[in-house]
Formats: sequence, structure tokens, C-alpha cells
Amino acid sequence: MGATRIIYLDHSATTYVKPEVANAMAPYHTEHFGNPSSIYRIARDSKKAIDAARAQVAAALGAEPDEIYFTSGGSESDNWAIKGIAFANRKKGNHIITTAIEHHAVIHTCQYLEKQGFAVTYLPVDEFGLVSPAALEAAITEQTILVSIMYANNEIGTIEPIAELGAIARKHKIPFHTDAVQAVGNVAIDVKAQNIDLLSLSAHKFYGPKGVGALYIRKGTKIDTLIHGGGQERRRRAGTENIAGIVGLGKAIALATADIEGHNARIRALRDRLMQGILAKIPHARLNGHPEKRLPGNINISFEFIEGESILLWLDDEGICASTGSACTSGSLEPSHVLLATGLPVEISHGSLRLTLGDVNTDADVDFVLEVLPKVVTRLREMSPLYKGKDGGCNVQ
Amino acid sequence: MGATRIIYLDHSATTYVKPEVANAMAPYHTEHFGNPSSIYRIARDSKKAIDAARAQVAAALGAEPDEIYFTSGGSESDNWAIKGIAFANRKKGNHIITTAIEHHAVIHTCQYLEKQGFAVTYLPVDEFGLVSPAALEAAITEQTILVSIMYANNEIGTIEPIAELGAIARKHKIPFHTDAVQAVGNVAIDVKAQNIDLLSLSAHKFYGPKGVGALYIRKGTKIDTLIHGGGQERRRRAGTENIAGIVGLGKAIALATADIEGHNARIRALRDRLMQGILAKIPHARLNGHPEKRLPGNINISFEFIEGESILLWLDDEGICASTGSACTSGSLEPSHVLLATGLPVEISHGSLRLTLGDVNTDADVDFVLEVLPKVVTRLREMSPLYKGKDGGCNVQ
Amino acid sequence: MYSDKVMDHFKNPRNVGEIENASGVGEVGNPVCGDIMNIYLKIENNVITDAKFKTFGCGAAIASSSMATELVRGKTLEEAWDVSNKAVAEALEGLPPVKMHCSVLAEEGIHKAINDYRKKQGLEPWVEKNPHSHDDTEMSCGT
Amino acid sequence: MYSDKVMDHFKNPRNVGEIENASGVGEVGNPVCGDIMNIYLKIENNVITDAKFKTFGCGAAIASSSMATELVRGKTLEEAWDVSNKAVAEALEGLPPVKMHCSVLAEEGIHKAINDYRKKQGLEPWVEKNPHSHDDTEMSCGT
Ligand SMILES: Cc1ncc(COP(=O)(O)O)c(C=O)c1O
Ligand SMILES: Cc1ncc(COP(=O)(O)O)c(C=O)c1O
Repeated sequence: MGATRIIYLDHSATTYVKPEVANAMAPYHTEHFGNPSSIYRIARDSKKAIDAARAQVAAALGAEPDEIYFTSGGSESDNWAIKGIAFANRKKGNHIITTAIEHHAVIHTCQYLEKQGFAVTYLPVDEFGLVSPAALEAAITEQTILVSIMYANNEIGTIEPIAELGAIARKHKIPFHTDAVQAVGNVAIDVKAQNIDLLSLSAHKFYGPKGVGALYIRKGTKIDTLIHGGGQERRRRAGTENIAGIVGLGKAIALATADIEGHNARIRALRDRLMQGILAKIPHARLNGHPEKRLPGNINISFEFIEGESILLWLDDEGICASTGSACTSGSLEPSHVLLATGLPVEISHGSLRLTLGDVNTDADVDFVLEVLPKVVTRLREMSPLYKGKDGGCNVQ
Repeated sequence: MGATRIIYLDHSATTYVKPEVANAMAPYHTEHFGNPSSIYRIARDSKKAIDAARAQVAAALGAEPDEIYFTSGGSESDNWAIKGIAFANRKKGNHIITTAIEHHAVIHTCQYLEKQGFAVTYLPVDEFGLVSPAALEAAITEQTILVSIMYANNEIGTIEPIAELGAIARKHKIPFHTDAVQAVGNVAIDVKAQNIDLLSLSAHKFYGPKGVGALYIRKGTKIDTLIHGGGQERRRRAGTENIAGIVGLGKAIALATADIEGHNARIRALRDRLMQGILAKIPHARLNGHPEKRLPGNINISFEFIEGESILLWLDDEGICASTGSACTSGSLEPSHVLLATGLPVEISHGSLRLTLGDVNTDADVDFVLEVLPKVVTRLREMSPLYKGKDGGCNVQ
Repeated sequence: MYSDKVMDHFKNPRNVGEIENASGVGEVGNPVCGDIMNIYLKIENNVITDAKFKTFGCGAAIASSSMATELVRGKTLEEAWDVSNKAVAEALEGLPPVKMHCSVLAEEGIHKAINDYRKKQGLEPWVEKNPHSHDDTEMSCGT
Repeated sequence: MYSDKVMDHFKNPRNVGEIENASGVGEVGNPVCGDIMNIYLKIENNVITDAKFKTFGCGAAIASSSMATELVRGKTLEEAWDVSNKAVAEALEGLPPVKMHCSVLAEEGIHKAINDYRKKQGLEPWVEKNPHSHDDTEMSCGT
């Protein structure tokens, strides 16, 4: 256990809660704790706080407040959007279009629906992870009742042409959902201009608390409820409201979207120095994702001849927090479905590293990683049976 | 707006978060914020915190830690239990048994399933709100795949004979779910001894945070997932874990179940004085629910000739927080389905008041309510066209 | 949830009570719905010189009764007939959508009391111009 | 997630490298699964006098290789053959269930190296007593 200093480079997995956000939340645990459905004054304070947060989320997305529904996070929002639209439109058709690189919250939901009799098309992506609008257009049938395409990929950071994809769905009068969990705060979103009918987001990806998210549902969209019960969220999502969490989400999204360009410029500068440094210093390394159309903080690089987890363990030993892909699969043995979809060979995909920068990172962090990472890669390559010396042949390419 | 002092008598709607609980949660927002699915040390701290909370919940219920799944609250737990069992066992049968007095999180979920082709029996209750084990036995058919009966009712506080009902379901090899959202902390629960296969709970009912709950699922129970996605909660409930909330739930359930009898004795003494005082001071008032088999903090009384909301408004003016029924219907015009199920006439059910006591309440609170409430009732009766004087006839009985 | 005006009329309701030998009485609502309003009018020379009410119901029902009796006092029957539920709600600085039916009840109570008077006078009862479709009430018991 | 022992063998792996003109070599795993182990044994008078490895894989794969080579050093071939994956995992103070297959790989690597030696000696290769059903591995690529 070497390092005492922690260099956090896994902001796409989750972020810390900003102090301003934590402070905004605190009074809603012990003081303003009333159930917003109740009639008395202390409950009306809770109600007002939720209304204010709803307005903050709406403003960040270019939506109306009554189009915002609070949920327990990105996964619930994705499940609700997809199952809700599917079950509500079952009589119209049974076909859903999504992509091969979605988060598991979308993919596993679609797989579940396949067992329930729905047919799902998983659109392929190019080597950069981009979905083709023409492919979407071609996949649409009379039976298509939903298109769900993520805004930005959580592993390789690729940003999809959402407005264009949305326009195609709109033209065919098919509801268009986008999983924007990784996009909020990094890309300027305007649901109206971008033809988005449903949008998922999750607070803990932009310095808000875990366990709270939202689903934007355009007015007039036909959707079933996922969590039935009391009349909360205008009768569409039951459950006593997580007031503190909702207040935190509102505050966090307001902060995250106040100056997206300024924020991105700073992060992107750090990111580019780190990314270019790694590629310059380490041979047999390849950048995954799109060179420009990518999240400002995202780096995803494959190192040949070595395996990702062993890289992570060494980095952790130096106090560097990183991941191989999405957090929820870092304990798994399966290679990333996203990298495979971009055409990366399985054996190389095993040696991938994701570094995602955030507001805490500094130039010193970049310097440190550039010092440590090449040593780690060298060390692991030296014990790899696949590696035959710096310039030698190797049996995986 | 008269009162400055707040007398909170709506603990069944929600509780404040105890300071010990809030303190336990705080570090998990800003400090130990790592995603528990990640590999590095700061994430392992999150993982440990979740494991510890899981053990606390298991201990409180007599379950094993790996039978506890964290959710976003009571409503999600109920939806998951009911839809999850229903969809997983669809091939076996399509019949569900529940009761007429469940929370909307159960009733509306069952109604949704009716639209999906399931058949639901809503068992009646007696005048005290008790479900009859014989009626359950009689309702079971070859097609029955789930029995869901609440542990304690949220409006009238009636505690059901859960062990006995569970034994009947067990005998017929039918999974038995109980909504114990109101019971945890007030009744000693032992899922094994009581033949419970699934149990829902929600932290904000026992001085924990809002937006977090749990579902106990007995090992070996066949159940579909409600929220698909990442591998969290042993692949059964996706979504980045609400660590702070889960830590708060763990702490709160440990506190709430440490000394149930001592806690109940104190609350029950206050409650009985308030309840008997009201019934003695106010004529034409009737206690709803069971005289003994009721939650220690629950009072539910109907006052003839007047309407509940107007009572609440006056009480609020005096700083007293109360409700007419469950919080989520207090804004609605419909009379309580629970009171109607006990046989109370609709017109009388409109004049019902629920007072639910908790750890903050004192003798002074009881005295104050006993001073204020009779005046409020008198005042409203004086303007009611139904009321013909203290002893006079009236046109609703 | 309620405006200050509603709370004022709820907490200090004007004109509570009955009028003995009222010129016209309107009883509307029913206890199953949780709202009953009795409106009592004293009418002299086609003018409402006194108006009182007794109401079983929620805060909005009591406030609407109070406001409606205030609004019709001193008005001719024709003027009083034209006091719409919207006018009552507006005078109360708005009612929540689920509570709009209370203002409708108040309007109906006044109308019924006026027609009760007209019938007693041997006159044709007036006909509701636009019987309430209750479009503006989100839900309404018995309608 | 990993025991201290695993981390020690991961960070300070024993016996990394190849043995030139090894008496027996065992190559197991495949890059598609994300694990490859090459085990090199030097065998003199039926005793393993040196054991080395090269491994492409996760922390558990590297630690298992390190531990397995440690365990077989100085052992007769018969004794080394009996070093089970469980023994490797136990010596590492446990492996997470999803990583148990790494210890299986190490056992297979040793077995393969021993049989490689036996074949070179013109001897019958030994047969796996209980070919791994991999019951104890939660998931395992290629099995
Ligand atoms: C009996 C019962 N079940 C379920 C719920 C729903 O719990 P939550 O509001 O935490 O979703 C409640 C409380 O609101 C309840 O009292
Ligand atoms: C693209 C994407 N979608 C959905 C999710 C799920 O969000 P949550 O973990 O908040 O449920 C995540 C992150 O985990 C994500 O990156």
C-alpha cells in the first residue's frame, strides 16, 4: 500500500459530491423533512424544494418543469423509458431499435424485453463508436415503437449525432430516448432542438448524490409507469420523494451546466496532455473512441500484451483510481462489449484502460500518471508471454 | 399563521433523520464516494460500508445478508416483489392474492398486473382491519403464484397475523410477500419464524433517509429483476448504489430495532393517553383499527359531521402536523379505501384524522392536542349542516 | 397549497349560519362526496339583503361558501345569478385544480337558493345557461 | 477484493521468467479469455529443481502463477501433480469466486508442463484424476 495521495481518474464511474451540493442537501434530512404530499406547512417546504429542483433540471435541458420526473438514478430512468414505452405501445408494434454500445441498463433491459416477445435491433457502430443515421433510417420498420441511442458512451466517450438521429425517429413518429447519463454537464443539451422525447440522467455523474436521477418525458408521450403506487411525480412515479437527493440533483445540474464551455476547455486541455503523453511514451498503445467527438474528460487506451486489471492494481498501489471500462463490469471477466463493437480484437480489448478526468484533477496529476503508467506497462509486459521485446513480433497481432 | 412551535404527529408519513444517522451518512457524499464496483481502495471502502449495512438489515429481520437487496424505497420494493414474482411465475399460474387494505404501492401494482392478464383476489378485512387466515386459505387456487399481505396498515395501524398467514402460503408452496414498511422498528420481525419469503421496508419510516429501502428475498425464490443493468446487488438490482442512503438505512434499522419493546412502551403510553383523551372529550368520535393489535404510535379517529381536511388545516394553524390517511392521498378527494374496507360509511370516513406518534413526542404535545382538537371539532361542527347540536339527531347516521 | 385569501376565508369565514325564514334556500352536494353546502338568502325587492351558509367540507368548500355569500350580498337576483364559479375562485385568488369543484358547488348553491325563492314566488325557475360540464374540475364526485 | 497474500504475490511475483531448455513447458489459457500462463519446469531426478512462469492476465492469474511455481519447487513430480487449484487458492489465503479459474489455470499449467516432460521422456502422460468441472468457478472463459 504505497501511496497516500489519491489521484482520482474515474469520474465517469462516479463523482464526489461537491460541498455546495452537500450543503444544499443537509437541511432536508433533519429539518425540512416533511413528506411533500402532506398538507401542513413543513411539508409544503419540501414541496417547494422539489419544485425548485425540477425547474433547475428543466432549465438545464431546455424542457418544461412538468416534463421532468425524478427517479432513483440512471438505471431506473433507462428501465422506465424503455419498458414504459414498450409496454404502452405493445399493440402498435413490437420492434425496438438501440445500439450495440449502450450501457447495460439499456442492453439488459432490451434483452429482457426480447424474452417478453419484443424484437430488438442493435445498431452497429464504426471503429470510433459512431452510430450511422442512415443505418437507423434503414432499420426502422412498421413495427418500430422505440429508438434508444445513448448520447455519449461511458467507456470510450464517443458523442453520437443525437439531433440527427432524433430527427429521423421524429420523422417516423417513433419516440426517441437517449441515455444522457454521461453527457449532462459535458455537452449542451436542448431536448427540443435535438428532437429528444425521453432522456435519462443520473446526479452522481455530475457531482451530485448517488441514488437519484431523472427522466425527461416530452409532454404527450405515451408511457407506462414502472413504479406504481402513491400519487407522487404527477402519478407517474410512486414513492416518497428523496427530497435531499432531489435538491442535490437540482443544485448539481445547475452548477454543471452553468458554464459547460469553460469547464470543458479546462478538462480537455488536461486530458489532451495526458492522452498524447501516454501515446507518445508507450508503444503498442491505441486510442479507443473518436479523436474529436468525445467527452472532454475521457481517455480510453488499449495496451497490447497485457491485461487491464493488473494495470489497475498497480495504479491503485500508486494512488491512481482508474477503470478498465464501466465500473459495473470491472469485476467481470467479459471483455467490453463496447470495444468489441468498434472492431477491437478480444485479446487487445482485455488490455484497456479508461481514465476519466474531472474538476479535481490538476497538471500535477497528469505529470504523475505520465511518470507511473509507462513503468507499470513495462513491468507487466516483461512478465507477459505475449510480449517479445519492444520491437519484436508478437503472437496476437 | 399562528404557531411557531411544531408538534409533529405524522410519523407514519415520514420521519426526520436522526442526527446519528445523518452523521453516519455524511462522509459517504464527499469523502468515501468511490463506486463500490470499482477495484481501487477508495471504492473498496464503499463496498465495505454497503456490506456492513446489509448485515445490519439482515440482523434486524433474522435474515442472511445475501438475502437483502437495497432499493430506492418501499414503493420500489413492493413493485419489485409483486411484478418480479408474477412475471417469473407466469407459466405456473396467473392468480395473486392480496388484501383490500394494502398501500397503493401494492394495490396499484396489482391493478396494473390485472391489465397484463393476471387475476387478483383482494381479501376483505373485518371491522378492525384484520385479514382472516381462513379467508386466505379459501382463496388459494391451483393458479395462485403469490400472496402479498401487509404487516401493519399505514392508516389504521392494524397488525396482521403474519406468521399464521405466512404458514398457509408456505403450506401451499406459494411465495409470501409482506409490505412491512410500517412495521419495521415497531414489531419484532423474524422472517424465518414467520414464514416470510419477501419483505419490503423503507428507511424514512424509522428515522432513516428518504429514497432508500430494501427487499428481503428468501434464498431460492424465483423472481424477475425490476431494474435491469449493471451487476450491482448480485445482478438483481442495477444502479450505482446510494451509498450514503444505504449506510443511513443500516444505522437507522440498527437503532430502531435495538430496543423495540422499550421504545414501544414509551410511545404506547403517550398514544393511549392522547387516544383516550380524544375519545373522552369529543362526542360522536369513533376509533378506527384494532384496539390492541395496532402500531404503538397510531391513532385513527373519525369525527362525525365534519370533513378531515378542514381539521388538518386548523391543526396546522396551531403547529400540529397530522394527516387524514396516508400522506400520498391527503391531497385527494377520494375517501380512504382502508376505512371503507372496514365497513365505515363513506360520509363518516371523510371526517377521519390520523395522528402517528414518534420519538420526538412528549407529554406536553399530548396535552396541547387535547386542548386544541376539541375546539377545532366544535368550531367545524358549528358550521356543518349535518350537525344538529350535541345530542340532536343527525342525517348521516 | 391554498392562497392566503382562501386561508383567510377558511379561518374567518364570513356569514356562517342559517337565516330563519329565509327567502330561498339552496342545498347542494352530498355527504358521500365529502361536501355539503346549504345557502340561505334573504331577498327584499329583488335584492339579496342577507346571505348565510352552513358547509360540511374541506378548506376550499368553506372558503368558497364564505366568498360566494359575500359576493352576492347587496346584488340583485339577476346580478347574483351571474356570479360564476370562476368569479368565486378568482375572488379567492385561485383554487387548486382538484378543488375547483368547490367553487362550482357554491355557484350551484346560490342558483338553487334563487330558484327556491322564485318557485316560492310562483315564478319560473331560471335555467342554467351552461350547466357545468365541470371541464375545469380535475375530478368531481358525482358529476 | 484480494487478500494481502494475493497482493504480495501480484506485486512481488516469485519466479517470473523463462527457463532455457526447460525440462517441461506448460502453456495454458488463451488471449481471448484474457489469461495465458506459461509454466517452465526444470526437473532433475524426478524432482522439480526450478520453476518459472510468464503470465498475461489479471492480478489473480499472476499471483496464482507465482504461488503455484513456489509450491512445486523442490517437490517430486508425483507430489507436484497433486498440488490442486484449491491448494494454490488456499496458499493465497483465498481468491474471489470469479477468480477461482485462475488457480485452475495454474494447476493445469503445472500438469501440462509435467506431461510435456513425461512425453519428452517417452513416458505415458498422466491422466487428470478429476478433470475440472469448474464447479467452483462462478464463470470461466472457454469452459
Ligand atoms: C405500508 C406502506 N407501503 C409502502 C409505502 C411506500 O414507501 P415509500 O414511500 O418509501 O416508497 C408506504 C409509505 O409511503 C407505506 O406506508
Ligand atoms: C451511460 C450510462 N447509463 C446508465 C448508467 C446507470 O446510472 P446509475 O448507475 O446512476 O443507475 C451509467 C452509469 O453507471 C452510465 O454511464
